[in-house]
Amino acid sequence: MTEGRRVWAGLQLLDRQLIAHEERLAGCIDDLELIASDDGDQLHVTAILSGPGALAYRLGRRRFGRWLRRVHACASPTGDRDSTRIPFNVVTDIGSDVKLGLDAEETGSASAERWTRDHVISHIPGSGHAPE
Amino acid sequence: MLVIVVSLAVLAWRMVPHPVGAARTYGKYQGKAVTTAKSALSNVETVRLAARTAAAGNAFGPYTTVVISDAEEGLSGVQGTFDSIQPPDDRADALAQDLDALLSDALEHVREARVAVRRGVLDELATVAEPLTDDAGKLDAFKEQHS
Amino acid sequence: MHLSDLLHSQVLGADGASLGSVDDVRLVQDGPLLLPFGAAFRVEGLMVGHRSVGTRLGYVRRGVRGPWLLRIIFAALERRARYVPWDDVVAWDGRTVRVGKRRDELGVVVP
Amino acid sequence: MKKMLQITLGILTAIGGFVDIGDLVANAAVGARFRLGLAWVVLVGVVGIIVYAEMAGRVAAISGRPVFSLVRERLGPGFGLANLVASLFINFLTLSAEIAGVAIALAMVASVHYILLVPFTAVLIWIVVWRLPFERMEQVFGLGGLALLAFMFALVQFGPDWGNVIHQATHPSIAKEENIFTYAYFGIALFGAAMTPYEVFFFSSGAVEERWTRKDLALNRANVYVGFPLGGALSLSIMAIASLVLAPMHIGVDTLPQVALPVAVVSGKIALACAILGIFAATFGAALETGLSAGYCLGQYFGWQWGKYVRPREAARFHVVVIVMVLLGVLVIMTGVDPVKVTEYSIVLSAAALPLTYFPILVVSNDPDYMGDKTNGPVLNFIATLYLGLIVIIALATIPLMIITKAGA
Repeated sequence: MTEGRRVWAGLQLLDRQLIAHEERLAGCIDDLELIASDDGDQLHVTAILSGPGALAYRLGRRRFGRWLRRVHACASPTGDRDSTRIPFNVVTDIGSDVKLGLDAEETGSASAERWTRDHVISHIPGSGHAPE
Repeated sequence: MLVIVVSLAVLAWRMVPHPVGAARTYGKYQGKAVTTAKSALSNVETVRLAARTAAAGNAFGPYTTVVISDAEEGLSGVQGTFDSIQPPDDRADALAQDLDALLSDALEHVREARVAVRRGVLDELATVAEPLTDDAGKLDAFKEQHS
Repeated sequence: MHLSDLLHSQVLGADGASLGSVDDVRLVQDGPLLLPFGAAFRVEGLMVGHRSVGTRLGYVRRGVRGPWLLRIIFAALERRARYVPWDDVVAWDGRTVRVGKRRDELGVVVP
Repeated sequence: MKKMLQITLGILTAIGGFVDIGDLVANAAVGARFRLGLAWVVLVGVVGIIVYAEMAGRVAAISGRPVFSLVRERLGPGFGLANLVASLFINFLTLSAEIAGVAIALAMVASVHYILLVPFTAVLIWIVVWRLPFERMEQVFGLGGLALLAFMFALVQFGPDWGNVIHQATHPSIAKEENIFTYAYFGIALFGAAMTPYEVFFFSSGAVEERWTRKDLALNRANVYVGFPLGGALSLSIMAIASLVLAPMHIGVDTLPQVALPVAVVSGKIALACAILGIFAATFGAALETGLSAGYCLGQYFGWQWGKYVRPREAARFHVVVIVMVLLGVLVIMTGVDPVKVTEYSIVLSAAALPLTYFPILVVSNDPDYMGDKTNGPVLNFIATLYLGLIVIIALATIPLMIITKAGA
């Protein structure tokens, strides 16, 4: 990764599509985690936050966001209110989308996807057949 | 967002069938009568055209049936809506009777055409639908006279 | 801390006057190593203005080319914003960013 | 050679896929009511969809980003979400209308009331979404839609005085019993029918499904520059034949079967059968497109795995969304709402919602970050800006007009 390169977080990172192994779409960058350096006067981006929890937190300042957060809190099948934290070091490329060096299973909105798959889709015949 | 809320409201309002608001003056009532005659005419003419086409062997039964029964539904709907409007005065009353007579005749003849096409006797359809020519003429005259 | 906390924070100048809110955050990749990714992104500065659709388009920051009319309008909006180098930030409590300079001492946003 | 074949196929698909229940109803109704007084609007709409779809297709091919990812990236999650809700709602109306259209098309040959056919229709739609590969799906129904050429055939066979037709179309005038508001309202309906957002969601998502790259830009141009205008010509012939056969008899188009009546009158059984087949294919294809578009929009906003290029179990939420949407559509139609009304609302609101998705695409297609050297040229940008102005004005005018004209009543 090119050292010293500059990006505008809002413009080039936030809301971008995450791509996991095998070109799987794996949620969006809903927020970024900032950690202060030891001396406390610098902020570093240490992780990508992805998933309904993070999106709800970000929209939380608006009425709708609070609503979304409540919905997510009760609707969240696995009961996890919090979003997935993806350590920044697994990022392999930043372009019009952001590529990650891990499986879609391990990322942001995976839990809801898994739940839908296991409880709904996989019960329908043909769900495992390749379309082509 | 606002657009959606408003349009939702408009939509809900328009999609549920509701009687046309009462007409307070003769003029208003006459206006509604003309609109009614217009859409009635449209349905009658549809049936005539469909009947002629089917009789000429240019359309098959199922299609003709659908077109004609749609028109029948439309026509009775139009009549129902018109009857639901209170005539404001005696003149309007007379007007209502004239138009209602026309509508009832038309509906009767459309029904006959529908029965014929359901029986599948497409070649007779032209003769069965013949009276509709007269109905169409009258509706058209009514429309012209009152607008 | 979340980036979105910073993004929505109010910004006060040295004279206590409001400069608006944080519209975007500029990152530079020169932080501690996060292998295999590389150096971490560090907050280098803030784009401070009055949140508007324009701030999401990047006519100035990313040199979006056209169309002419939109470029005129949104570049103008973007230039109303000020750029605050992180070194000029005195404090950030998660809601308010205090800057050690006044508006007129701050530059405009550059690519 | 293979490339040529692919491009030809693409064009044919675009022609057939261009027309949906909105175009069928709007063009026939307007033709019967205003003759060719609004034909020019179809041209304006077709140019609009060309500009919009070309940009969306190019962005998808170059950056791999479909419409709704861009909506969120450029407008932010808040406004993007409002946008998502609006688009889903309109998309849902369109889907319902298309489902009704398919059922009605079947009813025209089965002589069963269409309501009874709606559930069956929905199952068919779902099976295709579930099983048929994307490209096959697009081709089957696109090519099937070509049967609508029966309308063009009937028009030619009718042999109107073309000079007069051209004159009518080029000298629009408002009939005495109409007023400027209804004229404008139906103008918007026609425009919305030609320039429907879901067509672009589907087009750009389809480009991603088919893994377009910069090598496919030629295909993109062919579809858009050749396919869409021919689709527009098809719409115009539906309008023209209605204006020639129905308008003189004071017949207004209130139902889908009436749309095909002129074809039967002029060209007989076979042509009628083709027209009905065409209506079936066009509405079925559009039902698939709108159903999938719902999944595309949601999936792209939230970043879910979406699309038919993976196994259903690998895009679980996407498929659930499609299923739920189709079921809701069935419910709406089963309540017995007038499908033609639903269609009219869907296209009018489509026109109203256009700026929401058009604007981000216009900006991104100028953004070197996404597009590299394939950003818009100055001419395209000029036209695209004019259209931005136009659709904003339309968006502002729609709701007031809807209320003034009692939705064109």
